[in-house]
Amino acid sequence: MFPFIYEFHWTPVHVVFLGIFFSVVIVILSTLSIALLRSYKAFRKQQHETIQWEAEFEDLPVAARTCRHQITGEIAQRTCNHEFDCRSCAVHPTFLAQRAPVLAPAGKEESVFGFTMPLDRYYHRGHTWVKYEGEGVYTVGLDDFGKRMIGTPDAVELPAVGTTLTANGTGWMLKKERAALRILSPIEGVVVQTGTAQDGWFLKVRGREPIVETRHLLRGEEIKPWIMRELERLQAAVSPEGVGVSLADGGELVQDMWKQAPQVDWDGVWGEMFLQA
Amino acid sequence: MNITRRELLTFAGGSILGALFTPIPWKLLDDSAIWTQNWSLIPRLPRGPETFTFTGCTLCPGGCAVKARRVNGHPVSLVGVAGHSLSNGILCPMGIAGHHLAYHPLRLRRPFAFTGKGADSPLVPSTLDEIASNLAPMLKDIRSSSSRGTIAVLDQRPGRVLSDLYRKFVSNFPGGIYAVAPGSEDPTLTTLRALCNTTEGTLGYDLENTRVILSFGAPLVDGWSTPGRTVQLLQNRNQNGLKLIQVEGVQSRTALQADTWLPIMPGTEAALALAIGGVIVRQNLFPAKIEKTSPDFRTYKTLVSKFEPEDVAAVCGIPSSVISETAHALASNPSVVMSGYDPAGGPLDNATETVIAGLNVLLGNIGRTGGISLHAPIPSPGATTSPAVGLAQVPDHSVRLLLIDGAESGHTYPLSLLKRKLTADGGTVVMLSPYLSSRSALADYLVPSPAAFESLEEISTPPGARRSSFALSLPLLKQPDTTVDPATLLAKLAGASGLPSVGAETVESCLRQRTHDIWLSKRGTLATPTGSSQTPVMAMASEEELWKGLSEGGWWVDNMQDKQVNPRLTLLGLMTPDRYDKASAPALDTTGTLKLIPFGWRNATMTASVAPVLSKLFQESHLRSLGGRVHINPSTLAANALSDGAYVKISTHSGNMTAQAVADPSVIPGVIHAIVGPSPNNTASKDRPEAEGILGLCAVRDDGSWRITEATIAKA
Amino acid sequence: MDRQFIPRSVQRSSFARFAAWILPWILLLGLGLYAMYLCLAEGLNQTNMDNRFAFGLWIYLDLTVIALGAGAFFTGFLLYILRREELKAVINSAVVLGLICYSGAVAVLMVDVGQPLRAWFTFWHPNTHSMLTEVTFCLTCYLTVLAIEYVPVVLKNRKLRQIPRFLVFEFELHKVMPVFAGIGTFLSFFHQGSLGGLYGVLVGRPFAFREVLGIWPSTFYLFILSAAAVGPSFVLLTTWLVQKLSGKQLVKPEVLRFLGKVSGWMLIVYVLLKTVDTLYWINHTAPAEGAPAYTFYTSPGFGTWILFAEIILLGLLPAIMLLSKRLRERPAVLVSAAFLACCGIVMNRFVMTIQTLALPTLPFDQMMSYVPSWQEIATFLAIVAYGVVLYSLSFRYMTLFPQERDIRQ
Amino acid sequence: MEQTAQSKSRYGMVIDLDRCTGCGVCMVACAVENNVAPAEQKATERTGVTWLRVYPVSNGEGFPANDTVFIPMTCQQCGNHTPCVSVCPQNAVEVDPSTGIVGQIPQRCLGCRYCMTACPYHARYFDWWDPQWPEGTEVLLNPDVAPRMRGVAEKCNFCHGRLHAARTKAAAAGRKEIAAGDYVPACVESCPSRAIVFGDLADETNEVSRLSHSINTFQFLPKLGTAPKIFYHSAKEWVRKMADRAPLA
Repeated sequence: MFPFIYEFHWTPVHVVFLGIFFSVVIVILSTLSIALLRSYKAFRKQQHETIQWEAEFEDLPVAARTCRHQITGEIAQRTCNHEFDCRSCAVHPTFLAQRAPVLAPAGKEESVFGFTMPLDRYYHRGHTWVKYEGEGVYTVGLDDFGKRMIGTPDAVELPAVGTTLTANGTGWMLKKERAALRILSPIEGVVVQTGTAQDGWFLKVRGREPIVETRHLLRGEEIKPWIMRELERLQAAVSPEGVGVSLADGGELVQDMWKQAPQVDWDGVWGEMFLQA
Repeated sequence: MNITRRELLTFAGGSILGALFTPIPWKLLDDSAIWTQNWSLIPRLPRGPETFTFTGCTLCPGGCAVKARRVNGHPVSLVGVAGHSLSNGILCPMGIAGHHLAYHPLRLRRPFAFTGKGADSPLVPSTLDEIASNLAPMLKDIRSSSSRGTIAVLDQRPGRVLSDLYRKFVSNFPGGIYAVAPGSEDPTLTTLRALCNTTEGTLGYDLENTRVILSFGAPLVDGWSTPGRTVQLLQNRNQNGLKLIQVEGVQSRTALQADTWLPIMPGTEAALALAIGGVIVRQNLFPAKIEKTSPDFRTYKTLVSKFEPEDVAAVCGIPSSVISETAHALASNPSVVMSGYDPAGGPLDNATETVIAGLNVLLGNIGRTGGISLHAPIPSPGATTSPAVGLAQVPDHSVRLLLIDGAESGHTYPLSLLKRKLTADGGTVVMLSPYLSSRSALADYLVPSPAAFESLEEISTPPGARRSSFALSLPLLKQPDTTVDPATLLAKLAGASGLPSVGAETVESCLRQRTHDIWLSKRGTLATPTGSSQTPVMAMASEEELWKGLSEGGWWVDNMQDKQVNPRLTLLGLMTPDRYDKASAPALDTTGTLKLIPFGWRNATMTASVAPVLSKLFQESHLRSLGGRVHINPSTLAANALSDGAYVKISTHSGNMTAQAVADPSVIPGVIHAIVGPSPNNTASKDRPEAEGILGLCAVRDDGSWRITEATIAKA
Repeated sequence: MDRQFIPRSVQRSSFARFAAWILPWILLLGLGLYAMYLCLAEGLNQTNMDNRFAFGLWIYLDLTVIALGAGAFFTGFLLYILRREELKAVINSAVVLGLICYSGAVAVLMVDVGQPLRAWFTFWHPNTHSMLTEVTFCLTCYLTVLAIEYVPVVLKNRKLRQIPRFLVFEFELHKVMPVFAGIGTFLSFFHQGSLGGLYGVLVGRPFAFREVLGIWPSTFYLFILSAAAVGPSFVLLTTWLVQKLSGKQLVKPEVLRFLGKVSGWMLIVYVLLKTVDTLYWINHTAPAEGAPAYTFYTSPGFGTWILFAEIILLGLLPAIMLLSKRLRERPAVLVSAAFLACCGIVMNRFVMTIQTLALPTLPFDQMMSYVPSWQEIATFLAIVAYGVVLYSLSFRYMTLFPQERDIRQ
Repeated sequence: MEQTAQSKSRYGMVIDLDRCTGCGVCMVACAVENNVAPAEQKATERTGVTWLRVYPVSNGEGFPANDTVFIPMTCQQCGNHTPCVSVCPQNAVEVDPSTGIVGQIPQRCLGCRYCMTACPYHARYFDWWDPQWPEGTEVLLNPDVAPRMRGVAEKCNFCHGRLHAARTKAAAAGRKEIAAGDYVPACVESCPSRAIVFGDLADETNEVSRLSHSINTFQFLPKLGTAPKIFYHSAKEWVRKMADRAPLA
């Protein structure tokens, strides 16, 4: 190709042809470089938590991505396209304007289809709850639905004190059997204290601002239809094996579904219920 | 000046960047990619000074002149010598690759003995002295009495000084035989010599002045005598007016080039010749003197009267009008009638050869311009005590010790022809040869003789030549130390048997002797290789001048006047008319028996006889058929429920073998045209050479011919 | 034992069963690799190709496989450029198929050439007039593109995605995927065309030679069309096959129907143009080169039925089957039509490569025949085995059909 | 597409098929001159390397009406749209603009064999095997022609080594043009029946140029428009008809 080597002759055709060829090569290489550069930057900026959620959300089954307003029946059908982050959703405020669900006073417990779901706190779609403890500190824990699905975890890996959490990012890890479950953090903030399963909570988090944005979390009257929906999803996820953990018919809810039906592909069920691909 | 690390790095980086804009790294890359493919399998080319040597080809008796291009002393290519008076600058395909033959994979590189006669007996390395001492008791025994068989030398190329040496050697033994191999002489001329009752001089064809050649299968354009002679004559037909009538049962290359092709049913050639003779006799087309000078003219006339063209036409498939036309063409022009000696099919039978040769007598061709001349042989010390006999004439079971010369006539013959000459115990066979060939299957001792262009040899008069000639074949290749000069072998054997010296101990000294004889005779002229100048021997100051001229590739040609031919020429010689009774009977057999006719191409009839590069013709194209294939007319194939390319089993009284059939419309129906040799690339067996093949199936008749054998074919 | 790597919520057979399935293919792959080694070490004398049949089984299969692999570019084109989001359901599978087809073809090409170490000379001394140069350039580029497209599929593996760097890279790569899809489409157009041009330019082979339109022979355009027509059919067919083999529904029936419809439209256009081209060739191009078209169909085995089979039976018929909404709704018809369309391209490529070479050119030539050697067949089977192994691994450990989780089995 | 119409010289041949006896010496001379290795044991007429190949062609009649003509077929040195040149992906085939000779650069050849499928004359050959000469024959190779390695295509180049030698000779003598007699390919030189006439077709005074225009002279596949520079001559009508016929017609 280089002139003078073994009498290679350049013609206009060469210029056109090689021009096109090298343009293609350059486009491929530069696009690849851009992707590499951007991922490097994102990684440097600690955006991988957000990105991971975005990526996982993309891969969730459609049934797991239903908009909260469809769950409550406010809208016929809507699939969330904001990774469950209603803070950036343009549609969410319009619904809020019509009817905003509110928290119940502290200590108010409610049994929803047999699950203990206190209505004094916010719930994340990944089955965690958030409760404001005052002075900018929030307690974060696994909700009753989540607890009963897993039973007693084999191991819990909590983030160290001082770790910054991202909303929808990794909250903590649960290990059960061979499954490693990522429990999504419902809010953003810095971990100030860690708890245990016995404490009933796992993390105490201090937000950057005294009041952390919680618009994306479920609350109040949204809980019941949501749990209803989750039971349906659970039923669907479990049913291929035909195991009756279905409890919406008024039966007694088991405390440890895993123990009850070990033959179920719990790994898949948990993944689906805890919103990870 | 301080150079910082940074500056150094900048400099290095800049250099690399700069170098990328020069062709150097790219060319290096290119070259190294090419280099990766130039592994040791690709030979290094020879380098060195380029020289040219004039020499002569000794692969067959044709003796074409060769100009060799040599690099660093090694010959890299051979071409004919343009302007050469005898070979006209033409080489045949074998000759053009002749310099490769010395490196043939089947080349013998040292003397060997076989441990037994069996097909599985291995080759055991031996030495010349060992062989001589092993043979000594037998040689002494033969010298004292020939009752238990005698010694014979089979010469494949008679007429050389070495031939004289062989004759001298065997004459020391009672009953010692000097035999010439089939194909080493022209069959028509040999027969004619018998009809002429002459032993003086050599017969030759005056083709240059002939107008009509009637050839009974002689391969005139494809390996007959010196190719340059006939090919050029035929190519210049529009100037010299020559007509070629080819009588052959296959449309050979010669038949394709002939003016007239007479597609004859093989085996009926005698009938055709007699019918032509009959037309000539009946219509008085012969010279009047023949009637008086030929003692058997009456007998001949009676004989040919039985061969009316109409009857013969039915037998041989040639229309009577054509027979008549041919007779007229022969009689009204200077003409020559010759027979074909196929390199593998051998001569026609004795009776047929006789009537073919006899046509020349009848036409008065002997001793006439454009006919057949008698000329003086190359000057020779004479005193040759043993007469030459054809191999067929050697009494059966008479040879106890056979010595086969290493030179090749380019022709082959069935081993059974040779085998039956040996004593009942199989005799002892010493074979001089550059290669392991199918013939070495008979040998007890193999003595490696020099390959082509490895030693000083001679080019003596080619068969059928008009004049005697002589030249030297100068070596182009270094002769391996282990090869044995034939003269040295003779000296060793003579020494071992207590004989006095038989003469020169090397071929070179023999050739010096012959040069000396020529110089003494003062005959002929020496031409430079390209014919640019000619010097009469008479004008030469010394013998050394002649030798020097010959050593530079010069060519000696005799200038003696033709000899007088014995006027009392017979037409049938010793052949009795009743031998032709069968010839008039219809030859077409419809019982399903086919005629197996072996066919060969001169010099290409044996495994080792062609250079590996000849694979281009035999293996890598359809130009020449590989040995072992049989060409059969499609109609005959179909009649036997066979198809083109099928493997067929050929059966004769001698056995059977499997061959691949080739549907070939150029072969007459009813004939199996069997190709003998070569398989240029067959190096599979280096011990006992491969089986004889087709020739092993051939029936050898009492007269030594094996041209036609009855055979049947079936799907293999 | 390999559950950790299998995507969540999908059912895959036990590892033992998977191993039992994959092992014979790996053995076949091993045999093929040995055959390839023989060809590379001993030379191409290991094949039954010869000077007259200089291209054999391999080139034929390369052309076929690349045509079938066109599903990757065409699906990508429809999804990323024309925004047919329903094709998301098969894009990963299509990419894997494309990668298998192209990498397999390139691997065989490397064995097929006499001096593979010099393959890069094409970039160094390019002859811009040669269709093969275009093919080489486009193929290398497109293979790179396919590899890049395959990276996200791999990185999304459940275990690999736990590594944040991979995850982030995958995410970013996914964002620029339309660029690659565009480049891939561009390249595919050229090399599919150039592969057609490969034979169309052979002025010395009147059977293959076609008139030049623009700067390329008509086969250039026909190959693009036929590849684009059959690519979706092949994706359809493989998806159906995987569904049958795995016993699961992997995509919604509408997706397959859509693929069939696309294939049908492309096919009908192709068949029409191919007919026009054939008629022009019969009446003008071939006779002008001194070879009346009928002479190509006089040999036994190569009669005019080939034309009928190629254009009507394996072209028009499947096109009609795919275009009729009523017929398309029936899965058996849909799959049969896709199968026929794929057979059509297999046949077309056979005619273009093998028949072209089998036909004589010199007046005294005969029809040639050629039977591939075991080394050639084994090399080809190795590519099939490689495809099955790679696809099986991808299917087991990666998410080839995102809809699989949505569809309740 | 490379055009050679404008080239200074256009070397070509006229082969008289009536003179050709099919002896095969040209094939052997060509192999010796150009260092073409003997056939590998398993090589056949379809895998062998014969830059020049003589085909026996029959008129298709039965015995004895059968007639055979021998057709020496070599690279036809196409002068127009040279099929092999345009297809080679890496310029390993080039037409020398000064001679019109189509040359092959084996060192650059990738061995894709595309040129072989492109050539309608089957004049290109592939090295299916490593070239192997019998032991010792290496010293007999022509030093002017580089042997080819396995895996590349090769073909007749009108004895390039001889052209080079003729040019060297002319240069040594201070001439710009080579003398006609100095440049004769091996097949032409060795032909016993002098059936091949070689020379510059562009030179109107040349015998080859005259013969190429003479009656009964024809080319193979002229309708392809490749303008081969090898011409054939035969007075036999069936031969000319055969050459004009489409295969299988």
